[in-house]
Amino acid sequence: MQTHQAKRVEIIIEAPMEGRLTAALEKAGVTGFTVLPVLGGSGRSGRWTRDGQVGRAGMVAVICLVRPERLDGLLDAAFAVVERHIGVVSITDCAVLRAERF
Amino acid sequence: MQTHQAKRVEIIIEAPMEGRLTAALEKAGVTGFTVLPVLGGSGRSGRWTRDGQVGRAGMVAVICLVRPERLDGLLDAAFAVVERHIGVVSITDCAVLRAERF
Amino acid sequence: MQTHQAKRVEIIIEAPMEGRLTAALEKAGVTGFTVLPVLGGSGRSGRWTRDGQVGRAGMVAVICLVRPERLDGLLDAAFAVVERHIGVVSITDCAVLRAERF
Amino acid sequence: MSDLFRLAADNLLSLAILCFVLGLLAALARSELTVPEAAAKAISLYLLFSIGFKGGASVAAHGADGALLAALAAGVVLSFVLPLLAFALLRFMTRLGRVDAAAVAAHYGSISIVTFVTATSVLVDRGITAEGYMVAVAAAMEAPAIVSALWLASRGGGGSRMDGDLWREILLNGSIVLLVGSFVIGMLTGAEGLDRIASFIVAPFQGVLCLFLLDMGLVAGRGLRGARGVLGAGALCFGVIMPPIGAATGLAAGLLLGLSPGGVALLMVLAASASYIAVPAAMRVALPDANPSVYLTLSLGVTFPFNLVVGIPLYVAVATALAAG
Amino acid sequence: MSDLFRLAADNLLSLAILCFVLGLLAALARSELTVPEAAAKAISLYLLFSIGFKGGASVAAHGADGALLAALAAGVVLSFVLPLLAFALLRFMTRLGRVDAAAVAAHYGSISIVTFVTATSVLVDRGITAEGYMVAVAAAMEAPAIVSALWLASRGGGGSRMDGDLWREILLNGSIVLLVGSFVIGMLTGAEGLDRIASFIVAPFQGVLCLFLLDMGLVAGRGLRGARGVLGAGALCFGVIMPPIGAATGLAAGLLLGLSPGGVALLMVLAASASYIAVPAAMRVALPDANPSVYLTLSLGVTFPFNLVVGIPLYVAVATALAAG
Amino acid sequence: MSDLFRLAADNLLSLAILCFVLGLLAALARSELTVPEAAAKAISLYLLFSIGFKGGASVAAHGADGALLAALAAGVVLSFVLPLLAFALLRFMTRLGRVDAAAVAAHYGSISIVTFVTATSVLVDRGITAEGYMVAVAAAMEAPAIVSALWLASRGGGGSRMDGDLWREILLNGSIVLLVGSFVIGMLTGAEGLDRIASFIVAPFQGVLCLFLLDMGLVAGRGLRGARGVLGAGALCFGVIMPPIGAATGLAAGLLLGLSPGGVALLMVLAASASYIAVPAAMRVALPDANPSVYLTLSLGVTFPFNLVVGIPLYVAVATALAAG
Ligand SMILES: Nc1ncnc2c1ncn2[C@@H]1O[C@H](COP(=O)(O)O)[C@@H](O)[C@H]1O
Ligand SMILES: Nc1ncnc2c1ncn2[C@@H]1O[C@H](COP(=O)(O)O)[C@@H](O)[C@H]1O
Ligand SMILES: Nc1ncnc2c1ncn2[C@@H]1O[C@H](COP(=O)(O)O)[C@@H](O)[C@H]1O
Ligand code: NA
Ligand code: NA
Ligand code: NA
Repeated sequence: MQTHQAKRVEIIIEAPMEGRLTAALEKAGVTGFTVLPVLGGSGRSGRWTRDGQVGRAGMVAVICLVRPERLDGLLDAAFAVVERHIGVVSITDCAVLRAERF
Repeated sequence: MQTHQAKRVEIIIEAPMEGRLTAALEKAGVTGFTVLPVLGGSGRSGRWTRDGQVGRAGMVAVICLVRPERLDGLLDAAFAVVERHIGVVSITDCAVLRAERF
Repeated sequence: MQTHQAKRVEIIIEAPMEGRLTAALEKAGVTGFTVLPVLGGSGRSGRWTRDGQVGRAGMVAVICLVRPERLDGLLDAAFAVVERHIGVVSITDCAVLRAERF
Repeated sequence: MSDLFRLAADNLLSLAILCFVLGLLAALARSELTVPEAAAKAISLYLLFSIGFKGGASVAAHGADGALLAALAAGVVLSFVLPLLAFALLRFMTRLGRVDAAAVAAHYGSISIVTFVTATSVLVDRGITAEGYMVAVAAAMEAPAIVSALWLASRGGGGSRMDGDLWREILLNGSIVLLVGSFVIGMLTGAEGLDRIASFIVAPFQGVLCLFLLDMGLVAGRGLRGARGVLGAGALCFGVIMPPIGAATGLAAGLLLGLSPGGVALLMVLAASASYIAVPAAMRVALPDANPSVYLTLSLGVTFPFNLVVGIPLYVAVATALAAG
Repeated sequence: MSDLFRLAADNLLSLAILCFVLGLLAALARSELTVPEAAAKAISLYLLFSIGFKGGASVAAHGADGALLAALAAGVVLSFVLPLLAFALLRFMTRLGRVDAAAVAAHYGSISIVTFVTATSVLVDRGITAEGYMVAVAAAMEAPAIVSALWLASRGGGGSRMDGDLWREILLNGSIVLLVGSFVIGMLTGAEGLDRIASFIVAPFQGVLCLFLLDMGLVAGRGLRGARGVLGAGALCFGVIMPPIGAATGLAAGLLLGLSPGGVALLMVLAASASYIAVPAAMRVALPDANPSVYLTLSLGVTFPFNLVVGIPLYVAVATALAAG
Repeated sequence: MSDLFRLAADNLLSLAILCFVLGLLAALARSELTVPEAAAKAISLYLLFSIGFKGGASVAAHGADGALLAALAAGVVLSFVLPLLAFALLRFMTRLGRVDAAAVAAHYGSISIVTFVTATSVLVDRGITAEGYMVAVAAAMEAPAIVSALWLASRGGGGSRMDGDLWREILLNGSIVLLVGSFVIGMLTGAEGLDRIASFIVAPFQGVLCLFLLDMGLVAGRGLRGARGVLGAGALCFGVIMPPIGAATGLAAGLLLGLSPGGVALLMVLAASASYIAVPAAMRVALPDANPSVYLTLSLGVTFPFNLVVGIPLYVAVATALAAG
């Protein structure tokens, strides 16, 4: 099956920043992303869990598949939002089917 | 620790197709997969979110770890299901512990 | 944008073992991890789904981003916990922003 | 002040509409007010269980015999036929292609259980009784429309995928199973059963319905925001013209069957309403090339509010006028 | 028609059974009807809080003194001893290995809170009173069985992992904490407290229980579908023979304690029922080599329905016959 | 025995406190008892809808005219001013930096809706009436404090990010929209509307509140466990000194406005309470450098329990003494 090189960027970020992050991604020309729920985690700001919370507490994971040439624009956009916020960004090489979608 | 090469395939697909996709995977000899919930996302068919939905709306992420030699069978099976549906497929190189499981 | 090599370890494990796994990770010097919910899956112990369950049934996905030199310690710690339990471990090469966090 | 305002609110329907409108406005204003998915699903399970059970208990009390079967048959026929009507209208009024038109048609042949539940509550509120088995008719009308629509799509080579799995999914979809199941339980346990759980399924019912309509407003509003420009003027027109047409067929069938005024009103509501849960899922599987924005926006964003605000009072008024008890 | 049907439904139990059966059939027919996990958990929290509180309030009203302690002690002893009995039976009747048999035995020594809740509702329904502190006995019986079972497993070198964390998890598991906590709150606030929240924890209780049993049926049905062939004939037999044996020990203990007929019935139910929430989680941690399909299928797919349909009416009948108030 | 215990429980507040304490203890003992996120959110939606609706219906019944506007204005002023007071105190009593102090100050200028809801229930329980529009005042007090706090932070170059999106998020946050929306619906539909859904929003209200307080205890306890050592003695002191100071300003305002004793008590509660839902989310966006452990622990782990146990009875006592009806 024909596959194409791409990058998988995974951004774990505070839920209240989700809207700003995805807006920035769209502005940077990212055509698609997927948001996964996060149950809990641990990092420099300590341990947390989603159970029983009411507000827009917690974090979400935003996954973007992009063509390699779009990566830098995406990272700049994401970084500008994430910079001062709790969260992590990781980038993996991947292959995708149907490259015309990215 | 002894690790083994494998492929991690991530398929993001409409929830109503989940059963058909996993059935096709099983038919293609895929011995295991994991289904993650998806909160929302954006793509060619626009933005969506799971909040407040009632039906089997939305999407799920299906993750399969397979031996490299099984990849093509898996992709063929997945593609046959995904082809006409909303969704994306990405493949990453990975290493796994306990290769006998895959 | 400046990125740094790292490893992304994804451990899918039974929910009742989550606390033990994360405790072991912390002991092994892992400074951060993220826990994602899992809806269902299939493996050697058969098919399962989270729907309608009440207890701490089901599985979770624990994701750790670590510096490459920490990987072995992490895998040893994780393996000791996962060994006799239902679950899978995969490792991917990745790049991260803000390496000082890992 | 209060007197003037209260004019708007002389009945349950106003309350229901206000809750829907609150949700709609909140979503259109991009408030982050949301109902968790699990809560919305739980509420819909509650509504289905409750309405099914009460229908069954009412049949146990008043009997049903042949009338039940006749009404079921009428419902099935309506559900088969309405998509043909809708499809013809759509091809005439809009620029939708065959597949999209067939998908939309499936929604209008099938039914919206929330519209039905709201209408039931409005009847209770006004003291109008209806046949308890109308809930079984509702269940019977969910699926046949899908068959008609897939036939319409396939005539143009639309390549619908109708396999055994899909049949099972459609016929055993959650709402049909729960409606029919609780209807049967209600029939088996009758008034005694109802008594035992009335403080759960009767007393809080209208309040729960209001919260659910709030969520429907939120979902509809978010859908409308995302789908701006998806519907042309023709499609919008269809969304408000098809319900009264459907209601007219329901009226005819109801009068033929000799239903009570309440029963006629409910059959009109069923025929007039458009599915937004079961059929969309079936369409994603069977007609993946149809654009979901079109049918969801029409069903949830146009026809549902139309039926809530204009339709239900209209259908009830017509039914009570014509079907003299 | 309705008369004939209604014979089946002269009591709450029929209603409860019907709801369970609906879920079971839906799952076996592979309907996609599901209750969201969060909703199922919320309902179980509600049931635990309600049953605990009502038990405590009843103790506040009628007093408890030494009888409470004696009943607690009896419950703990039963929970310790029943796994030994179950283990012996399992090794005799089935081909299960030591570890699997120990894991199953743990479930039968512990209790199923839903079976208990259903039995309580049945007693209320029939106007039979029971000691309020039976809910505390239920909490006390959750954990000891696990200790016995781990001892059984370790005798064969099964290498169970019993660390401090596991102790804490077992003793402070959600249902024990909530049951005991709300029991204490009920005891402290008494009838006045109960009055204040009765329209929440008393009035809708039976209806909520019915919905929960529907979910239990769905989960049990999906489990049975996935576990076809996991249980041999011997294990199936065990699943229906062990409950009456357990009930007999509960009967003996109840008569010795001089409990009321209702209390005896509840102690029988506790001894007869098998855990399907707390113990499975503990077994996954402590006996990872035991096959979860075996114990879950037995507990939820065989013994739970057996107790619901046959057990509860049997135990109540025996208890009221022998424990003349 | 029961007599002695029941002394503790002569009112609803004791019941509410006991539920909170149960959750707190369970979390501190690291029990795995948890309320699913979706259930907690659904309960909070219920409480907001219910309290808003009842407030609106009460205004429809008793009228409001100018008094409503005056109270709204007073609330807005309090919400703007209280953060300045809190900020000064924090800089004096603690070693918190400007940004952290400003973030904490925002929480104390804003309000905690659960504290308000509990106080309302306590008033109902004691038969003390209050102005229905106090719920609108509660909504009006949510946001202004954020503005003051961002101004305080920016004076030191804290670089807060106050953009249009943030404005919308703050002003249209879920709880404001639902409170105001259901208040308006309650006003429009009046007593008739309330009647229709009273068995949903009135009868079970106190029980649902108890379950929610259990969850609050769990969340607070987990927060305290994770935040050990985050708060110095000064901050802890602030957490119990600020509420009475806030209450005093609320008292003054309430007396000036000529509110009923119940209304004065509620305004005191609003001024004394600290936000733990809306403001934390806003702070994460606007003041990302502020440490969330500090403000969440203070608000939810210190001030909320203080108000529940000491504050509410104190404020009600003072209000009924001074605001002779
Ligand atoms: N090394 C890591 N691997 C995976 N997730 C992480 C890691 N570090 C932080 N996170 C996630 O990011 C959140 C915030 O991290 P921090 O800003 O370090 O507190 C944590 O709660 C985790 O969910
Ligand atoms: N580039 C992408 N990266 C990650 N997820 C994507 C991407 N494109 C699409 N998706 C996901 O797939 C769904 C359907 O995509 P589409 O068919 O393009 O509308 C979206 O709602 C996203 O959840
Ligand atoms: N090859 C695989 N790829 C992805 N997930 C897997 C795989 N094998 C097992 N899993 C996950 O791990 C769980 C337990 O696997 P097992 O121990 O093989 O039953 C399954 O239910 C899946 O969620
Ligand atoms: Na219709
Ligand atoms: Na037992
Ligand atoms: Na305040």
